[in-house]
Amino acid sequence: MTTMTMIRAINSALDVMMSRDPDVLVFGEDVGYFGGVFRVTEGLAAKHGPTRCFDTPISEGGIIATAIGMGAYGLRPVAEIQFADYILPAYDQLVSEAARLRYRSGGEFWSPITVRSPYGGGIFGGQTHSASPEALFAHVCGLKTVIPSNPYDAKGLLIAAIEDDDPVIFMEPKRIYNGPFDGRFEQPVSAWARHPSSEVPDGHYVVPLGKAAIVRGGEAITVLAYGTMVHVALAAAAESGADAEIIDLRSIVPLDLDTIVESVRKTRRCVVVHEASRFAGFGAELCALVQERCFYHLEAPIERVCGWDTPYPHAFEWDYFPGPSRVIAAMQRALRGL
Amino acid sequence: MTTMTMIRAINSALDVMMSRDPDVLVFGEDVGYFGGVFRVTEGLAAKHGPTRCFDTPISEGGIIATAIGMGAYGLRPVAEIQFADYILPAYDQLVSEAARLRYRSGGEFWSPITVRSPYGGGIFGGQTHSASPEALFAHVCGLKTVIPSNPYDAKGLLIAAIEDDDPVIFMEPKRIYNGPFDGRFEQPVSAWARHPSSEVPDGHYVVPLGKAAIVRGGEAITVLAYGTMVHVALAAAAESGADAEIIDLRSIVPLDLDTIVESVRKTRRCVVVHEASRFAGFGAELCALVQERCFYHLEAPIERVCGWDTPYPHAFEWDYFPGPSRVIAAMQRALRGL
Amino acid sequence: MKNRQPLSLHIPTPSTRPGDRPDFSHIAIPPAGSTRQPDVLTPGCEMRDMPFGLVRVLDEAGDAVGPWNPRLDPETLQRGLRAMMLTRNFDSRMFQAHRQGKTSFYMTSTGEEALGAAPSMVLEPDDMCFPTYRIVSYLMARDYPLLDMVNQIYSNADDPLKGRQLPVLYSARKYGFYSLSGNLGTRFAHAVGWAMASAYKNDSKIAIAYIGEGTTAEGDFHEALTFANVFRAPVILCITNNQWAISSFQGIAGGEATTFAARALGYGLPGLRVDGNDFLAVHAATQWAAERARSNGGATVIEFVTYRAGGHSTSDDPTRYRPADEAAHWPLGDPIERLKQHLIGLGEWSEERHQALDAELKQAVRTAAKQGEAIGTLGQSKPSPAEMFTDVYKTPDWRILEQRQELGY
Amino acid sequence: MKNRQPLSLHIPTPSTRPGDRPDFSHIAIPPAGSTRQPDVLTPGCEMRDMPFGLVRVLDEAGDAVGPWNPRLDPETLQRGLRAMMLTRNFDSRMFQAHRQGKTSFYMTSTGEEALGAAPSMVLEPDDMCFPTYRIVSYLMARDYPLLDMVNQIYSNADDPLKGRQLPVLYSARKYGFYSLSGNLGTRFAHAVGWAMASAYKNDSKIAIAYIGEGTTAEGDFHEALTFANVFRAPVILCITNNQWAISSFQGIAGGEATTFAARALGYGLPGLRVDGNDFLAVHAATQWAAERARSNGGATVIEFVTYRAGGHSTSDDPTRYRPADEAAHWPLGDPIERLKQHLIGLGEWSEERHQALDAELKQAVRTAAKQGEAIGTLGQSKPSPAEMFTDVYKTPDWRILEQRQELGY
Ligand SMILES: Cc1ncc(C[n+]2csc(CCOP(=O)(O)OP(=O)(O)O)c2C)c(N)n1
Ligand SMILES: Cc1ncc(C[n+]2csc(CCOP(=O)(O)OP(=O)(O)O)c2C)c(N)n1
Ligand SMILES: [Mg+2]
Ligand SMILES: [Mg+2]
Repeated sequence: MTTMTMIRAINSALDVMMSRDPDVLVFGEDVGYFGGVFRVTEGLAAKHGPTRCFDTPISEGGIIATAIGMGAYGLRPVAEIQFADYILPAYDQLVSEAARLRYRSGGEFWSPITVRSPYGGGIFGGQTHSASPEALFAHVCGLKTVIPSNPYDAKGLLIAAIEDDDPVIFMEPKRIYNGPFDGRFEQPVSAWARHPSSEVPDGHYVVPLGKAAIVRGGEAITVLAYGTMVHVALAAAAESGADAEIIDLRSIVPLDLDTIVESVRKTRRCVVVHEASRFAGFGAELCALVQERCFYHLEAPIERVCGWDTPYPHAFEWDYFPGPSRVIAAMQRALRGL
Repeated sequence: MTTMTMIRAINSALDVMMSRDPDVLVFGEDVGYFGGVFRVTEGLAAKHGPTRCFDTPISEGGIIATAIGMGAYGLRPVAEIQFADYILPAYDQLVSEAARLRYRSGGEFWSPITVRSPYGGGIFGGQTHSASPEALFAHVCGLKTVIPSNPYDAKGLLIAAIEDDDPVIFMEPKRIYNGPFDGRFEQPVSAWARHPSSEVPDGHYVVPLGKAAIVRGGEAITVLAYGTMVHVALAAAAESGADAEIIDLRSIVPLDLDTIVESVRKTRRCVVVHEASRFAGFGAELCALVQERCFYHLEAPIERVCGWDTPYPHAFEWDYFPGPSRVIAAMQRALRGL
Repeated sequence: MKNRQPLSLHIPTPSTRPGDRPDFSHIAIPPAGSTRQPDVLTPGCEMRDMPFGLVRVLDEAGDAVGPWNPRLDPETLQRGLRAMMLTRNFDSRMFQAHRQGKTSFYMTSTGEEALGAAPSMVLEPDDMCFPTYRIVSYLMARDYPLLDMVNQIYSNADDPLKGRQLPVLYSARKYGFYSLSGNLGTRFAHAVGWAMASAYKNDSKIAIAYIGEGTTAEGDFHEALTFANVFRAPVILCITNNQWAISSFQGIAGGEATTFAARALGYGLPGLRVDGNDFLAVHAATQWAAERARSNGGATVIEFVTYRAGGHSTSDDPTRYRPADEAAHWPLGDPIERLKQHLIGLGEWSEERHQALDAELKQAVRTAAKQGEAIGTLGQSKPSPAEMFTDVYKTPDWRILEQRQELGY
Repeated sequence: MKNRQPLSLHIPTPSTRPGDRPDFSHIAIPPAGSTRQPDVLTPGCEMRDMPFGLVRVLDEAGDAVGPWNPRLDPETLQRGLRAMMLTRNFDSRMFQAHRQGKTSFYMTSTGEEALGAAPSMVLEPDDMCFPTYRIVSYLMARDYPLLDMVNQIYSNADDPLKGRQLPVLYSARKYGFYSLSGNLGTRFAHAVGWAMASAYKNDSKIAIAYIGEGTTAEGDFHEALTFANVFRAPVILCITNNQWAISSFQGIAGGEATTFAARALGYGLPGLRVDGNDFLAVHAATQWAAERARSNGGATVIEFVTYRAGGHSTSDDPTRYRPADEAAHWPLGDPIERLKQHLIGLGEWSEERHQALDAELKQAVRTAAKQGEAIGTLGQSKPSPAEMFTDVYKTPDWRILEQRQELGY
């Protein structure tokens, strides 16, 4: 066990997998000698050699396309896209190729690739360094989408993703790379070291894809969250004193529907939280499923707390970011009903 | 007034706008001399000249990027993407550029472009000629998405789209280009000529974006649909005898929420229908909104009838396509409740 | 600025349209044997002339001449001829089958049969081909079972792709043939990644990829060449310039200003321009590029100059946009006819043997077609709809299980 | 296949790393004046040598020599010098402001000031520049108000972009400067579309676009060149090869095998390779390309060979990946220093005038910065959050109105 930040934990997952499996290789913009703009791949090129962790041209489409080709050959490539905002030039490759290769070839070829990318806001990155595009992946059958909220999960989920034989989008909430952040931006930054899930095994372990975690038990209301918003939801519950059950989805595809349904049937109220803009966001699917499966248990409309339906604007970081006060307000509406 | 198919009506909209406004031009793969693989642009190059309707390289990204540049210059380009499946190479241009240009430039530049594209299944096009990607556009603030279901609307909505100063994705349900199709594939194909909305004015008129149409009044249940599925929903209502109110959304962004809410508050039951695969599809947003705004009126869970969460497979056209029997089953579930 | 002259927008236009006399005078065709053959490990910067030549081996008399003559033995030539003739016979039968309503769609490769056949014979079984839909001759040269193809085209119960794909979008891993898709261009850089993987593993396998001249305009093309250059991937990147992309001529793809082989120059890669209707030239160029790749010399771009003699697909009617008799005027002739004449000239073939082989192949195709029809044509037979739900993921999640159940399978 | 040798994967590596002695011997630098100047309407196929030359005007002694000498009058040269010096002063002040916590981010263009300044003086007010984030000197040469820039960088209440953009991602339509974005490469083909629109309207306006050498690997680059070629768009497509893309050297973008100017060859376009630290060469090359475009000759690709003397951005520490003193060894020198020496050599400038101008500019920047700070730095002042909801659409729909209300504005 070592105390790790998210960055260390993700680095450790890559290191463990590169050590265990010669078919695992890591590439992307600035990930080689330099170790990545967020230092996630630091030391990997030096340790494992320049052909196992290297820089690529600035061409997200080319990165994913070559990764798919490598996957078809039999490797397990782990590609980094420097910011989730820049996945879109590769979106066609992900949707039309990675997601469908197994299906359309009748199982002859498949795409065991992992695409890591820092996502989300909270760092004054403006509209091109704050994107949360998870809904765009969730709608695409054939892709899996994983979003950890702490170092322990990050490492275990990333190992599971790399070992998975389907294409996995691994979204890293960059705002919590170096410490948990609960949306209370006026408060001093806290460190992972003080968080229990920063205790991370040094070796190989797996957190399975498709299993949510109940990070706080409660009876009065269910809050569904992932990534940074797990911490925001926890802060909102603590601050408001609401008896909230908070579920960290961990992967949105596959989705742990059982855990969600069980909780909402118990609490009868539900709030869905994400950073991405609201309209047709992943929260909509959660609402649709919850009302479908828990209709007769629900006592109030399911509330959504999300980014606004605008781009993410630089000066308005904290007006845009769905912080604890907006979650509290939503919980209160849901608890009140009507 | 002339009796027109969808194709004729769309062609007429382009012709009318090219005649009225020298800044309107039309381009895309095979749209020039040849008139488009679905013949939608037939005759336009001959009538308006080769620089006003022309073929482009096979490069959807380049088509949309140059359209954005032309829009910034002051033109009103209408770009065709040959199949909606092939919009994805241009997705980054639509999301990162067209949708945000006005916002990020503080209103200095904007993108008055229209992107036309045939979409949807029902033609044995297999997984790469049947896509319904509307959810991918709906989630992107800054884009508008329009989907007509008949010749009259198609022409009026397309004229509205071209005159609109924001980027509009204009999705054309190709299965009903030449005649309404209600999903009963065993029955003889019917012609637009027998459908009232094939009576189309020859000149300029507008169907405003953001106004849904109640295509069938009813008291017992509300069905939300667009494109081809409007006809499927009508067939399902007729066949089952259900007293269904069927709403043709016509544009999903902007969405006519008032009409939806008013109807569901009246009928207290709701079925959402689309061809796109279900998970995180646009139907999820409709469910989320309806439960949010009509929670205390609803008597049963909102049902979704959608494409399966698989690619669209060639041999299984009619197993995949959400036809009337699946809509009927969903209506019955919703009418029954529990 | 004073007195600026008005600009005008250039729209490329083909030299002829329906009703006009076909004209191919814009295509530069140097005589067979006139284009030099550099050593396979020549640096890219010393081969900048190659994209403007034309690698040709068969001269007007049908003799093999010049430095690119691959000196193939008659048996190899006969195998190549057979693969091309089989392709043409199969195409014509399946085109008919579509017209008879037996399937939804078909695409022929008439006139382009050399482009898959020769490389298929150059590459090894464990190399990988990343084809376009017009490279079926690659499979034909490897004796892929015709019945499997027919079943795929009919999407019937025995379709190896389980009813999921449009006709002709084959996948045949065991034959070194990567999964096709309807999206143009998206697999071109897969080949580069696959080749990089071979190099990464210190294996010796190489890849070959194809793209239509029209599709070179996609960003995917550039990404593939960029990665191929930067990482010196052992891959052969082929542009099949058949003059047309559905209804748009090669000028719309950028062919007015330079050759497609010249695209290689921007990446420091060798760019060969090759007579695509000359089986020997196609073979020799592929062999050269394969040797370069296998010697760690990296990628080669090849433009095959050819002509799409048929319509784009069964959905197309080319007489709407080009002279009906254009194919007959194509200056590089027919690849089957040219190889046949060459073999006859060598004394290794005859009209009689040709006709006998043609009849044999027609019969083989007929048999396969009939067998496929016995299993069923589109709509008459299909795999179980349960197959709609498998292979989306390796292991289905609850969504897929529920939906499958809802459909009743 | 028997005895196939194992392949290996090539990973490009820069010649030097931190601790090593800087080495630029891989960069071919012919003497000033040695590269020919073709007539502006020369067909692309007759200029295939140009990407391998280097357009240089200022020789080692600071004299203007050779066919590309634009023979500018001293006043023009002084204006250019001023724009470059203003840029450098502004950069250094704003870099400091970031270090003092006044904003979230900043990017300098130190060493690359000629690339915007000279073209800005060549192009007309109604032409349009599609810049990268390192082309601020284009605005500086047009006297864009410094205070507006400072306000944008601080995202304060007077920010012309209403608090929406990262620092330096300006938009300045009235100055012929298109809206920037953080997404690399996506505007390159907008310039082509804009230029096509001008040609379509039979106007006479042209466009200039910039892209980093690293970003040429994006598909957008290829799409832009393809459309520019096919439709002969009146546009100048500039590649700023400053040797680095964050931490990756130009070899990772494809610069090992050939020049970036050579990319033009694949499209039949002229490709000029130009000394980017030579104001006169940059001016002359831009002038040549502008004349070609205005004469309906279509697009030109220009590679400006330069060096990113500073870090990539305020988030970067270049000593982690390149020798700390690499900038000092850059063989093409400093553009400000070189133009200054040239002017002094002409007798039109002096150390004293230089220092006086520098002091004046420093003061102007200081004044603007202070004024901006008085309005407020990031977080201390901002536009009304209501601005978050405007301009998403021309007219907001109910979602935006409701959300704005929910936030209380
Ligand atoms: C991404 C994408 N865009 C458009 C199409 C529609 N389309 C199918 S084939 C074709 C023409 C391709 O021409 P070319 O690349 O020259 O290949 P050829 O058919 O001549 O072999 C087009 C435009 C497609 N399938 N995929
Ligand atoms: C599409 C996209 N991918 C990646 C990035 C991250 N990024 C920002 S700048 C940069 C390097 C750009 O290098 P180059 O094009 O050479 O321009 P330079 O900074 O040297 O002027 C990268 C990778 C981005 N902003 N956009
Ligand atoms: Mg072609
Ligand atoms: Mg650079």
